[in-house]
Amino acid sequence: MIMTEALPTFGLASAELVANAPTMRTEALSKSYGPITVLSDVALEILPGEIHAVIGENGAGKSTLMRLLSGYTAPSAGYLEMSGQRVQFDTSVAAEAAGVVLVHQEILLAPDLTVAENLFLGREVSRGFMVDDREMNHRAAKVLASIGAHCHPRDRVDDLPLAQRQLVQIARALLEPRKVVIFDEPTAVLANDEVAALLAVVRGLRDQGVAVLYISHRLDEVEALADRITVLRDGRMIGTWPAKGLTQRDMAELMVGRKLDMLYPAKRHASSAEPLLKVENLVVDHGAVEGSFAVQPGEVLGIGGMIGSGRTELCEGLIGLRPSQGRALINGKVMSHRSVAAWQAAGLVYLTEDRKGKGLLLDEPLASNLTLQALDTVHGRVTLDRRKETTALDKAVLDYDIRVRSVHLDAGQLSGGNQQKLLLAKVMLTDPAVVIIDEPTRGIDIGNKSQIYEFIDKLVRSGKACIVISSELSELVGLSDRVLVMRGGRIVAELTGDQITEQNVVYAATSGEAHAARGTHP
Amino acid sequence: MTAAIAPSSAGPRRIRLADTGPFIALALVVLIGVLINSSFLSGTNIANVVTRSAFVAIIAVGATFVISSGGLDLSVGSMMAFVTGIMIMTMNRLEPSMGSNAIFAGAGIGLVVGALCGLLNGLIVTVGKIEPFIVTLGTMGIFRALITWMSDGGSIPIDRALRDPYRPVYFGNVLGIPVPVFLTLIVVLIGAFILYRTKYGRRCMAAGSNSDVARFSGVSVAKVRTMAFVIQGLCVAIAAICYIPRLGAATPTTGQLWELQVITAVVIGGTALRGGKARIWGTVAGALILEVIANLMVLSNLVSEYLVAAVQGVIIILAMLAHRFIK
Amino acid sequence: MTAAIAPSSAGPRRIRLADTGPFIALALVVLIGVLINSSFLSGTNIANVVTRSAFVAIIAVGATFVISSGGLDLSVGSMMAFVTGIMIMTMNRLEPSMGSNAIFAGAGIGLVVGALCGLLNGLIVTVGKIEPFIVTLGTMGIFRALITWMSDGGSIPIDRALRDPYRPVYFGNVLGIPVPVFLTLIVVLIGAFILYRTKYGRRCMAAGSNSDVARFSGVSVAKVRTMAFVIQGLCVAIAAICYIPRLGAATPTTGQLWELQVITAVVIGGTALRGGKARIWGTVAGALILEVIANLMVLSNLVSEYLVAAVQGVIIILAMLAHRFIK
Amino acid sequence: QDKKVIAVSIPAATHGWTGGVVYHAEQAEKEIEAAFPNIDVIVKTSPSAEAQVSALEDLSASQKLDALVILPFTSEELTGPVAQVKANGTFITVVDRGLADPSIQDLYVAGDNIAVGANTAKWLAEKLGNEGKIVVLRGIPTVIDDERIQGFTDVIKGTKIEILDIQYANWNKDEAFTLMQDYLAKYPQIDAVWANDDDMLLGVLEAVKQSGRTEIKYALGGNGMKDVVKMVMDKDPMTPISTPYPPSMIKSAIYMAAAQFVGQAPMRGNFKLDAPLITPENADQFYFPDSPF
Ligand SMILES: Nc1ncnc2c1ncn2[C@@H]1O[C@H](COP(=O)(O)OP(=O)(O)OP(=O)(O)O)[C@@H](O)[C@H]1O
Ligand SMILES: Nc1ncnc2c1ncn2[C@@H]1O[C@H](COP(=O)(O)OP(=O)(O)OP(=O)(O)O)[C@@H](O)[C@H]1O
Ligand SMILES: [Mg+2]
Ligand SMILES: [Mg+2]
Repeated sequence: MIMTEALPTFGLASAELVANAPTMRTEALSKSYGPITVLSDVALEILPGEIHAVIGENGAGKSTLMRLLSGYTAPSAGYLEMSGQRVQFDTSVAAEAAGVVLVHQEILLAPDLTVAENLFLGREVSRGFMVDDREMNHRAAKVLASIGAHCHPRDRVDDLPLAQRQLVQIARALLEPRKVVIFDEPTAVLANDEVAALLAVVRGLRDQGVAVLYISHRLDEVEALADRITVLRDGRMIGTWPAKGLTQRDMAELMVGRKLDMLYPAKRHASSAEPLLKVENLVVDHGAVEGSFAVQPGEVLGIGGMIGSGRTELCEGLIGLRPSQGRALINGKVMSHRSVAAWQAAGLVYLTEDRKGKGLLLDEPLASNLTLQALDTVHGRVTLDRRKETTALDKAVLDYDIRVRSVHLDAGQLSGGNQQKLLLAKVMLTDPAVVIIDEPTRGIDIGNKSQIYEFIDKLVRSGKACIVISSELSELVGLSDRVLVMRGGRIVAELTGDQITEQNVVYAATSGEAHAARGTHP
Repeated sequence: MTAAIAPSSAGPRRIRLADTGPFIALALVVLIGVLINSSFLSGTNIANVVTRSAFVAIIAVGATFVISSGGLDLSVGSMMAFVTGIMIMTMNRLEPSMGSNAIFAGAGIGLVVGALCGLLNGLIVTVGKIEPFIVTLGTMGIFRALITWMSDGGSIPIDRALRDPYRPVYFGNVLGIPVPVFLTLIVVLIGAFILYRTKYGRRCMAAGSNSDVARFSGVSVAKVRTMAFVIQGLCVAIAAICYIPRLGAATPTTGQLWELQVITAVVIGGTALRGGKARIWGTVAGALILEVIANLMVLSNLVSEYLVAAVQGVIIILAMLAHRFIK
Repeated sequence: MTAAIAPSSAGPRRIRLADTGPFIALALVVLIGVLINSSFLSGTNIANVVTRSAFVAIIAVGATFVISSGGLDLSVGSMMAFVTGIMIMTMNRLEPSMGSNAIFAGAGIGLVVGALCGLLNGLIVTVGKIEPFIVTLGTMGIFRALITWMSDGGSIPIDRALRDPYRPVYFGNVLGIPVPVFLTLIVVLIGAFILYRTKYGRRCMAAGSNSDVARFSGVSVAKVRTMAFVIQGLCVAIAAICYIPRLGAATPTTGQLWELQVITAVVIGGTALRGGKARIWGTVAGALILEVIANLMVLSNLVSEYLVAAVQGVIIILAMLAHRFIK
Repeated sequence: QDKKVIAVSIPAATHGWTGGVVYHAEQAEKEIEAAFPNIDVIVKTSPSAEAQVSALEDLSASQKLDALVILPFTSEELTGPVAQVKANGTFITVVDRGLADPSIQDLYVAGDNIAVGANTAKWLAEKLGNEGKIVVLRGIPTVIDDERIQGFTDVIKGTKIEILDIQYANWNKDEAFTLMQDYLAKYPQIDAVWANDDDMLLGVLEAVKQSGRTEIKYALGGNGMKDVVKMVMDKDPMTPISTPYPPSMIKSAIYMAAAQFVGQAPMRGNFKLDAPLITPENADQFYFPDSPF
């Protein structure tokens, strides 16, 4: 049962009555992993009926804090209070019983189970001995619909694209009435309209008196949504402010602790050179997705569209990771055999959107992750050269600003954003001429975002090319010299120059018929 | 969930093509059988083969639980021998006082002992946190040694007086179906019910699919896995109950290498060894496939007796390949 | 990566406590050995035990590759018998013309055949996309049948004339070290080098750890896995080379159940069965543990001969438990 | 006074007959140690040839062996290792299967597997009037099995009896039952069955009984298992004979080896155990109800 139905109207009234008593409070909360202190002395107050945003740079400790609040990890010092009572959550289940639920930054679902089975795992509805699948599927379908997810309760999670999985996670949190709902970067892999639907859901929760904690690196979202904002920096709490007085720029500066300029790099002039990469009549997954396109040297080509429009599939098909047919040329040469390795040798690499499932080996150290795709670069005469590997890691840590307290950690122990940077570093180590980046700044903080934009800019200005798939419209618009918009597995529009606006992208992505008037598709 | 289970009323159930694999493979080997020897399809032969496959099928139902919950049990063959030994000894001891009722008492004891053996495996795996492979390899040695010791290396025959009353449990019929086949059906139906229709089944799958997720959802992975081993033990005991009347004795060779057959049946049936997926009807098909292939080896005249195992291996691999390409 | 491999110059290497497990377990069983029988520590006994463990250790090095890359090979024992058979037949055939050089020719053929057997396993697994468990269970039957057929169910003894020149390969010494131990060391060092120092090793780990990540990183998972099976085949052939002079014949029972010992050694050594982790020195410790336990069973007189397997099982489980609790 | 050590190395109890061997060896150990305090008998079982070689190494590394009684897994493979034990001055008694180099064995108590097969075949041929159709079940591919089958088929070749089929059932009752069911399904007419071991015979009989087929005149085994000897005593029409291959031969061998340490003259040479037919007339000589086999 989701909130809207579960709580009668007096929920609102009572929320207002106790508006000043925090739903949850932390006292001197700290967390260390061995000698590494990740969080210290956090005193956070969350009020009922508020959306409380927590922002901070990558690795600031946001996710760690949320895990402490929701029973996934135990604090090293300090404690929690709920409604004035000191509480201790030994497990996430205990926290959920007390009404606190966390939507993880990373996907945490059982891949072999269906959507509904995942939603109800551990709290199955049963009739007598039997689980009541009909009821569960029914309720699952309702929650899914309420957050705008298009997957079916009977779909196996493993078969779903990343964004749908994220929505399933969110649905799981909203299945029952809650006192505190924590969203850890729920929108990082969602496209615009899904984001809009989610924001509506979040506001709905607030209006019912639920305390919402919301983490996002998309400051526009934070600005639009938050009632109060808490800033974390290097594991310390800088303070809590009412959202009203804060602009996005203020937020960014509080996070980073210095002045920031948040501009996108200037657009580049389209060159008339031969295309670096040319894709003709690519047909992926037996026709589910098709497309033809080309990228010039010195160009950032954006690909926009809604979730499930087939952007990821198109690129995975191109690179040989999905069954596909069609012709592709790089530097004028036809690729006869399309495999990741062959493409890499020819100068094209693809960076996946699914860093946890397809990008990084979470149980392996940073160095072996970094060099996995470009082992040649750290190869000595006979063996892998550990020294070169260390040097490469040091350089990547500097270049990509990977915040890591020890280079001996496993990749899975990095914060989400830092994992993303590591993944970027890993792919760039292959020194590609063309790079396809699927969601380049997924979970990356505002300070580093501009760094990554500059990085892409520098790359293409040196005569290379970059294809950016992004669900963040401002990023797509700000970064790209040309934008392709996909809908239903087809490229439905090509936008250039002044045509590249958020409205046009959204328009093409949702009602492609009219695109011809606006974009000129080759 | 397989398509073979009673379809739910809630919306269309999707039948995955992949799940039909084991049945296609079964059809293929049966077809080969028909081509090779006309007596393959004779009533007696089919009845023999199906009845024989009951043991492996029943044990494999338990193995489906263990494997799908993320475990593995190599000890089933030895456990079977051990449980058989205990049951026969109990029956023989009770026969003077209880007459044929000793059979029921013995069967009851067998179920308890089977469950305890499974519990032992389960606890060492979950509480001791040791790879199931190692644990059950260890207990495989232990059970095998115990039956050897109990029988002094010889055999533990069942009392003559019990043979006749007990005989129908293997050789008899219920509604025209051989008793072991009937029992298998019941076990499979209960197994399918538990796996696909109860909370426990769900949690089994979750524990095997991603144990972290299961834990965070409040599923006690250790309990679920231990329980799967107990179910395995019960299945072994049930197989033992209908095994005894067949040859009337437990020996140190009883159930030897059955663990491999059982695991093969489960895997051929479509259950993944890494856990998280259970195809209980596929498991039954797998057990039948193995038994049919063995039967074919004897019925055909093409193969030197030395090469039987080779041809058997080739057929299993070919059947798997075939169903992959048909897909 | 284990700490035992030459430390890299780049920064401090962390020794994970967990990785010392197998060595602690080994120390424990050795300690038990000393307590049970004073002659356990005698030079000859230790030399015997260590030399004998060479076969399993060498094969287990190959298994470490297969398992860590996400595969499993149940066929090693039969493959060993088959390769041994082929080698002896080759040597016997060539002896009249080549004299003792036939040994080298035979060994060469053995390596080629071993690699081909591994290639066969690997290709069926990767190209046919069938669970390695099923494939290698199939080829296990195939190899076993082939050796039975080659030997007509009897045995294939090596030519008398070759016995003496070949003898030192098992019974001789190099620099005071028994030849099989020396060979094992070389195989392990090469194995460790490949696993920890080469591109292939990295890719192996990646393929076993998360095959999607590996694929997305341009690793050909199929090639890597196939190669691991080929390495396994080569290791089997090397083990066969130093096995022949010890027993002088191949029979249908040669190498029977070695697959279980090999996998046990690998798992005890700390390599996870689900792949992605390889502890090659741990594997060696695992092989030694198994051999020491078997040796203890012979040296001690405490246990009824029927119960040897039980005690062996108990000790393995206890050793695993002990190192878990010491941690 | 130093104890004399007699080591006994035998296969592990993996099926009925080897189980009997272990039983008799342990009996001999108990009796001899009780009777002669200056003798220490050590019985060690091994599950494979490889393990048996290891056991020999272990036994001789940890103590001086005055005598070794060995029932080798295979002749070829154990010859070298036993020769090495002998090199330390150990008295070698070999049981059942001779070594490839007979000069190593001081005392050889030989079973005659060829005779087991041949005698059964002769009897059967005579009873069937030199014609008919039979099926055969083999054991585990080892020397014993090979020799029995060889002895049997050599005799049958001289008759008009047709061997319809011959397959392995691994000396396993279950597998024999299954195999016999399949033989019955495959061949409409079978005059006799030979399972080269009594364990398998029991499975065969059960399958025949289930099938209700009446044309099968004889189902024979071999090895002298007590249950089968009992059937012979009771004049079972289908199994009127068996062939002894008594696992107790290991006990005799241990006694013979012990003899030389208790003052008697050392025994050397070959003692071949015959494989006479067990018939209802002489069956009580072969019936040991207390033996597990
Ligand atoms: N198990 C662990 N062992 C050691 N360090 C850890 C572990 N888990 C997290 N950390 C460290 O804790 C720090 C905070 O991580 P956290 O995930 O809370 O950051 P975050 O604020 O959520 O960042 P992001 O915005 O990138 O998600 C990071 O430096 C991370 O490396
Ligand atoms: N493994 C899969 N099995 C079945 N359908 C899939 C699978 N992966 C993707 N799809 C379907 O293919 C279509 C395209 O998905 P894709 O992930 O390529 O979209 P996208 O535009 O990249 O969206 P996003 O940016 O959210 O990933 C969707 O309809 C999706 O449901
Ligand atoms: Mg985070
Ligand atoms: Mg995508």
